[in-house]
Amino acid sequence: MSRDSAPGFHSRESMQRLKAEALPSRSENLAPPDEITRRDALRVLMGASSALALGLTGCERKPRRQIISRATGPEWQRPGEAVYYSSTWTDGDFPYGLMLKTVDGRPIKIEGNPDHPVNREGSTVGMQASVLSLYDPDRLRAPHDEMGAVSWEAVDLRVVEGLRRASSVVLMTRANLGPTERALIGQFLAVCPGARHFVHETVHDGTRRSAWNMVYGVAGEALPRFERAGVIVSLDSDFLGSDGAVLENIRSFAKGRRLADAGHRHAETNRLYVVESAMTVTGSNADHRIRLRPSGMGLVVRALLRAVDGHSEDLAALGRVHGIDDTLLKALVQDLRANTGKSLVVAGPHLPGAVHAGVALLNDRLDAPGNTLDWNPVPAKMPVDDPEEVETAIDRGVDAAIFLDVNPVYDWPGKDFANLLKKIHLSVGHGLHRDETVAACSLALPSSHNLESWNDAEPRSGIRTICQPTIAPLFESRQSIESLFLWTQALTKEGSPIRECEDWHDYLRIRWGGQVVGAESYSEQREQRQRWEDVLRRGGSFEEKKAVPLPKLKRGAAESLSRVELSADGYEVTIQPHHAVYDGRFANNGWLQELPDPVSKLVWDNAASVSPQTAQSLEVSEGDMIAIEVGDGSVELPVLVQPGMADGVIATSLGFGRTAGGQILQQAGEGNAAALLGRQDPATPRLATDARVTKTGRSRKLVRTQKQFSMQGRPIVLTGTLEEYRKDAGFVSHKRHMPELVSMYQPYDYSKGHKWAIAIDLGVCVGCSACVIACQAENNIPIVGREQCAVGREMHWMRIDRYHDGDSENPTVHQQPMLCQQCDNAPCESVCPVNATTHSPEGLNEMVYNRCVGTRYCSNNCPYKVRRFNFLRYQKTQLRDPLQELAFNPQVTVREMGVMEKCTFCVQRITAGKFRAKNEGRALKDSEIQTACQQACPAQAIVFGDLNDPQSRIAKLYASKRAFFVLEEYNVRPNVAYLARVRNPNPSSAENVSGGHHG
Amino acid sequence: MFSKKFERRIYIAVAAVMFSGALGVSFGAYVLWPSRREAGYQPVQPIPFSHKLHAGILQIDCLYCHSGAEKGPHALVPPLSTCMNCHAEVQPKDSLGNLRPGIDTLLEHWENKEPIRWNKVHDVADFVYFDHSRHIAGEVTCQECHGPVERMEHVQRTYGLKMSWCLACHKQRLPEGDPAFSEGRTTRGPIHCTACHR
Amino acid sequence: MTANSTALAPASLFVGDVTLKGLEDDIYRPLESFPTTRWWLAISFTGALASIFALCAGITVTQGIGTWGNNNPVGWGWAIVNFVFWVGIGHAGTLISAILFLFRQRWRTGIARFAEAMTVFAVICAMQFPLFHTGRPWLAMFWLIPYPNDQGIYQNFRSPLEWDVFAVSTYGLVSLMFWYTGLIPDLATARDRAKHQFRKFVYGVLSLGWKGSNRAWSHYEKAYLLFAGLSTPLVLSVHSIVSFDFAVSVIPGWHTTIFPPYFVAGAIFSGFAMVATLIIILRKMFHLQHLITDNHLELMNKIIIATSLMVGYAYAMEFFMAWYSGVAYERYVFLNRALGPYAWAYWTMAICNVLAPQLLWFKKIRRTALLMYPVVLLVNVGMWFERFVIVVTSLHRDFLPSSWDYYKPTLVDIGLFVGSIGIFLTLMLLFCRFLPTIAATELKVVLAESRSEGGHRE
Amino acid sequence: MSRPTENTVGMVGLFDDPDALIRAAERVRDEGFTRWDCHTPFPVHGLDRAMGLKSSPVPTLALAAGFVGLLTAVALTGGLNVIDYPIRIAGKPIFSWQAFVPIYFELFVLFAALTLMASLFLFCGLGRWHSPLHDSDIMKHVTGHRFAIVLEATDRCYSEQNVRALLEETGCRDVRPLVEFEEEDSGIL
Repeated sequence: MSRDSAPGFHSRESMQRLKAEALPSRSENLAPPDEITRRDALRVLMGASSALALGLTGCERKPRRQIISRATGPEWQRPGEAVYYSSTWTDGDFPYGLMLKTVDGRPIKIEGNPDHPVNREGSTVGMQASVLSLYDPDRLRAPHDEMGAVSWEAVDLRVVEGLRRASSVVLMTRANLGPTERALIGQFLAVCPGARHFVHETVHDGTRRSAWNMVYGVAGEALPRFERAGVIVSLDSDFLGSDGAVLENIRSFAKGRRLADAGHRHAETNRLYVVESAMTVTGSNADHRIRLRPSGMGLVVRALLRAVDGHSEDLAALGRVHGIDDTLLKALVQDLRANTGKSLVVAGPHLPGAVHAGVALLNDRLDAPGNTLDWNPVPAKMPVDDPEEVETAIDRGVDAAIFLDVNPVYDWPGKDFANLLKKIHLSVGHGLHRDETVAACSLALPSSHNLESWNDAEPRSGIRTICQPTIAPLFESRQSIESLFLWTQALTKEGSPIRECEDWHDYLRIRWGGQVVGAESYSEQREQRQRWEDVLRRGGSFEEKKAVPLPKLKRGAAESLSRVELSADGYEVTIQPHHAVYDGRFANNGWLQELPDPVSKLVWDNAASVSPQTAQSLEVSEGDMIAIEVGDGSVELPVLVQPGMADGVIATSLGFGRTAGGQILQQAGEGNAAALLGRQDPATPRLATDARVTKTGRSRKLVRTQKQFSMQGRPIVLTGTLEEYRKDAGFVSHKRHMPELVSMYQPYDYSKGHKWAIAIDLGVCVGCSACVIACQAENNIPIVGREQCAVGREMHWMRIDRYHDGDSENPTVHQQPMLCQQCDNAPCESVCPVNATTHSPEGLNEMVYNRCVGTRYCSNNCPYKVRRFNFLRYQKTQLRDPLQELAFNPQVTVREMGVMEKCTFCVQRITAGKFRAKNEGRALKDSEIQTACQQACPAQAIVFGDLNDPQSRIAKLYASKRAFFVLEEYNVRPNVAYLARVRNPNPSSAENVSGGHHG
Repeated sequence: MFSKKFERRIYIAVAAVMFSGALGVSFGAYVLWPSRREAGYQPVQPIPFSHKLHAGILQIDCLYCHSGAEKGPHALVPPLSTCMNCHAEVQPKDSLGNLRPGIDTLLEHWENKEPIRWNKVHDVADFVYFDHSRHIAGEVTCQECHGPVERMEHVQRTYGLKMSWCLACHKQRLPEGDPAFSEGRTTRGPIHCTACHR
Repeated sequence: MTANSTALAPASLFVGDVTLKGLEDDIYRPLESFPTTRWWLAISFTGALASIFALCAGITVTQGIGTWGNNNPVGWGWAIVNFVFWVGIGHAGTLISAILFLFRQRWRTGIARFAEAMTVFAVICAMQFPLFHTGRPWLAMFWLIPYPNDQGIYQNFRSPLEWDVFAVSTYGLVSLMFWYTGLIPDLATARDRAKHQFRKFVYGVLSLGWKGSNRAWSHYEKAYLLFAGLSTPLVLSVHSIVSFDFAVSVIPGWHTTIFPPYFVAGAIFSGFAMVATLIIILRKMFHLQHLITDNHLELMNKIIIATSLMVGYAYAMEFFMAWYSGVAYERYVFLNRALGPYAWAYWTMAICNVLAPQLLWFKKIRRTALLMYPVVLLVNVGMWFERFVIVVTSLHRDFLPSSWDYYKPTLVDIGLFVGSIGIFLTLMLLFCRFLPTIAATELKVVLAESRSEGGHRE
Repeated sequence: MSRPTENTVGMVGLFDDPDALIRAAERVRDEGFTRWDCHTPFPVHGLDRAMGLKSSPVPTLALAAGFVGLLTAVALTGGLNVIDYPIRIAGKPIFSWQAFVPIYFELFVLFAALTLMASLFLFCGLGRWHSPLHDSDIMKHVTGHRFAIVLEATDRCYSEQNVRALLEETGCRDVRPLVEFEEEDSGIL
């Protein structure tokens, strides 16, 4: 039963046991939460709010409660105790592995599955926020037809009848489909002769995939191996933000950046050159960043290609045309040549095929294949179909159309899809919400959520994961693929194997070999069952396979493709998925809407990001609306002035301008960038190079959670270059003046017991913000809405501070996760009149919500401004439905109006970990307790631990010479150490900017 | 106008106000004092379960039924299946040969697989994160907080379970050389805030 | 003889021929006549203003501090500005009474009673704000006070807010007792002057049976002197402690050792300005120019100039210390005050508090009620802005630029401030109508002295 | 209503001039009267000595009360923050007396001031409304602008003729008997 485990996973033993007891079937043990759990969920400060003098509770005793004892309790589940399940995230752009924490039968927190080779424990913001969508009260709750609610039986009857009669059927799905789903669709197409399957997705790398297809001759995708690369060149590829398997990219990129003090004289890190049009997360982490319009990317590739071969004259031309400093380019070329076999070039999926062909040639020339580039023959996403094909099919006449969790009415990159829908006799919309498409269909069918569903995925060869439900459907919903399964079953002749399957779950299980029809001997059955349970426990099967080598490059095809020129005669527009709401599918998720954009810190809104110079030439300032026209599509968006943008480029996100599907999205910004998709060239749908831009005269106030991006010359984020680091690992001491720290008082002795601390390696933190949402999910942090954000009252306990430095047009970016520093001499503590914030003997700055009267003095006196105040009844406003209470972590008090709150280092996890170790009579192991932010961080930049354990990771990081504390000179003795970022600019480049300022 | 009588009236009035005020405050404080109010709570339960019989006379270990107490925060009221471990066999009848009322109800619930709704006797505010397992491990007897349950026919709350009451025990100083000293703790229980609140 | 000593001579504190009887009649006239229509109009107006306070406080308590403009870096806004403003005003009364009493400044008698009343009312207004500014006032009103409870947890006596609880409530109570002690003989006079039985009864009860017995006077005078002696350090301590709310913190612009004396000087400054603002109206309305003379005004104006210079010195010294400390955060805060987004508030403050009072160097202006009136009004405004500048500009841009933000008040904020002015003025109007606004008994002593002085001169 | 009875309980001499009062007081003091008093609209300088009054115990009481307040503050802060529930705050010592000084000071002042107020009740006859002075119009003169000396009939040296003569001797032109109207007592209320 025991198996290998990555070191340092939270409650390894108990989880193994719990995973082993994963749900045998959907019907058992998945009862909706009963009243015990409801009460447990509601750790609201009710008592305190009514407790007046003497702690009285008015005239009545406090409400009496009941204990409900079940007839038979499941032995493996004790009330209030967490049970973990492995699953897969099928909702997002990549099927990452999930580890779901459930309490009393309700999922409350999502982590990455540590066994999953792609994402490990890391998680994205979307994954973290998925649990909120599960309990979204705006979900479609029952099947509806044109007249109103109907039963599933009636729906099935009507659909099957419709499909039987139909001569032409359109089935539209997302691209991210598991192998079993694909198999079922195959069966459906087989039994429904007139049916065609279309894959619709606005965020896809179709352009790049077809280019690869042409130059490599095989379908599949190239897998960059950043951890093996010494020099990385990104051409408009936001591989740390939105391009590819981001969690894997961040982890492997961080691997190449991590430094240990031992041997600092010969320390090596990778070097990242980013040539990009918009300011992205990747660009924020660049060692050298070149601003360039997307239309220039082809030139750059070709120039680099020639320069690597020794013909550097094109570089100078590039400098002339695009104003790029060619000394930097020359240094880059030198770097690439010196690092042959250790360098890697990647290009963004929105760029035209010519760039990808050029990149393939360049990588080939740099000996990347096999070294820094592998091949994945089974991409997680199916290729997307040409929208025109769909339009033609519908124009020709379609009798029935089935839309499974897609929203073409909202984001169709072509004709008005609502009009197309009207031509279809029977349209079936299956979705989580009554979104634009579902609302326009004749049948509106509620989909089950990811966490209520059975599914599987195969994102890489050798990695097959399972998605299992952790709660019975909260509503009368059905998994969309299950609907398709039932309809396929009904259309299939008696006696075929699919008829034998009880349901979709059964179908899936059989395909996984968990149950062979017509079971054989008892031992065989047991073995099958064992195997299936093993899959459920682990979350899939992860075979160690040798990497698939890159197919041989067809040079001729690549060279001819790479020579295709891109015209550019206007503003250039790039359209990217939103960092949080993605393509709009998560638009009704408050956590995601309120998550500050990692680059602009914008919340609740979409914007047209432009460079300061472009803004000047357009005569607009932040918030002014501009109309962007590409071909026959146009959108109106507020301007956001973003330093680092290439001049003449407008960057915007998908996912806004949703009109139906919930109440949260009504607050969000308008302006649906999907209207611009593919308007110039359907081959590069997310790129336009001839956009027209006009000022409209209207304006909309953009809400940003950070307004100042200048560090004001203060020593807040300290950085150095690799050269400085090699000379002196303790270079931070030269970066600022540190007075001798004297105190009137004898400090407390923290040498006994535990002393908790966090270290954050700024060298590997990319600023993805997964920690922010993880913290929100773990600690019951409310959203406050757009209006409250606008007055500066966002509640995030953890934020990513961002500072710009150097060239104001192309700044160097410094990012710093900022959370409560748990100061030993905490200024907040001494000013609280009621002892609501105090210090624990383990070095934690404690905040007792039920004692807090809300003077806000602590927040004023906090030098880091990490305390958050409940100015209004945020929880109440957020809780439109008691259902949402189920998302609460019962281990954390829900704060009421008038109460201060802040990061506690996840004290509930600390307590739980300590108690577990004590109950088991052993010492606490290092890394046994992880904070939520640490667990979510794909770069493993955050380390929590006990400083009194000299062997712990945290103690070693604290001993690092790169460690510094923010505002250390104030002698508040923080317990969050930051490890200075070591940038690795090319020493031979002119633009050798070192960050960090003195005085 | 300001006669002696007037003066006397004022004195009496002032004295009366002060006296009744003092009386009111002290009486109010006495009556409303939370631990006093909370103590003695004894709700009627759906089954007249006798702890005196089970825990006292039959000497069934507390943890036999309240099995969660050792393992986690909640002590747990057992599921009916635990009752049925014995009561599948033990079904006392009265002189007329009818099942005793409590047993009757138990069997009825068991037949219908219907949960029983017990009235919670010992309850603390939601922002108190009490953990049974740590107290059991710390050799706090059940009776220290729950009173002599084994002598109670029907369970009632002996103590108010208010913070000052908790602290009274937590604050007890440990003798020098106690193992807890190596953890930096000098009192019987932790007295910092996040020990119970978070 | 210098002008000053002339001004301080008892005889100079009256205009014209004032007799004991006439003086008493003049002081008690408002109490003994039916309120004028003007008074009724005035009190209905201020009462309406006061009800705005109740409304806005109700909104705040039920809906939360979110109805105010406070946000994350700026945890304290108008409420604390108003608190410090009112406490500051509340200092003039006790100061005039106590300190001037100890220094045997005879001219205090003309304005002391009025100033003391102002103190009590201003402290009442001030006390509203710390309570309503808490997120959960229904708990704060209990949990800030140490009393036996069942929670086992008490107050943190290291917190300046807890010091405030003690300081402001002590100050309020002591000021009230001091004021009332002074009132007792005057209330007895009112009782004995009363024609109507009911009036006689009310004043009789309020004067607690005062009979002017010399055995009582003997203790009374000692007690009064001691009240003055206690109030003097108290008045200094209270505003020092209020300034500790800021000085004890770590926030640049707050963490300054100059704050206690600077706040005390500011409090005296604003207090005198407010006394002047109101007493000029009072003496006009109740025809008391011969008792509250231009001499009184001039002396107050001199104190206003003096304290204005002190405050101005503090402003300059803050800048100097910020520069001299070499701490970048400190330097930034002060540059930001003068040049940042709140520069308008800073310069309003500087002009009102430092420049405007310089006009009072001119004797003509000092002695002419109409000319000095705009100056003292501006000082009131300026001192409010001083607190605004201290509270808001320090908070809105502190250490980490990432958390910087801008603060704007809401209608509720404004309503609470306007409402508190309403409460203050309502109480003031009631006071003018029902209690002797000038310490008649003490003035009689001064009059007697001036007579004997005059007698000597003749 | 019961009929009031009229009793003469003393003799009052009214003066227009405080100096005359002082002279009269000196006489009365020297005559050995004990149950007598002067009533003035404002404190008259020199009258205390003229009446032979001892210096007031009020300052001593107030000082003592101030120290009680100080001790209370020490006990309050120390008892609650140090002994009862020592909580670590901001790295400051548990007994951070420096931070408690404002409380010490405030309670010192508060206790002293409350004692002052209480001593006014105790020593100045506050809260004793009833007086025969009210029954005639003597009090009206006294709180206005005249000065009175009152000799009580219960004094050992008192006899109506004696006293009247004595007062007139000191130059008092307005000597009146002090009359008390006594309503018949009927029960406590």
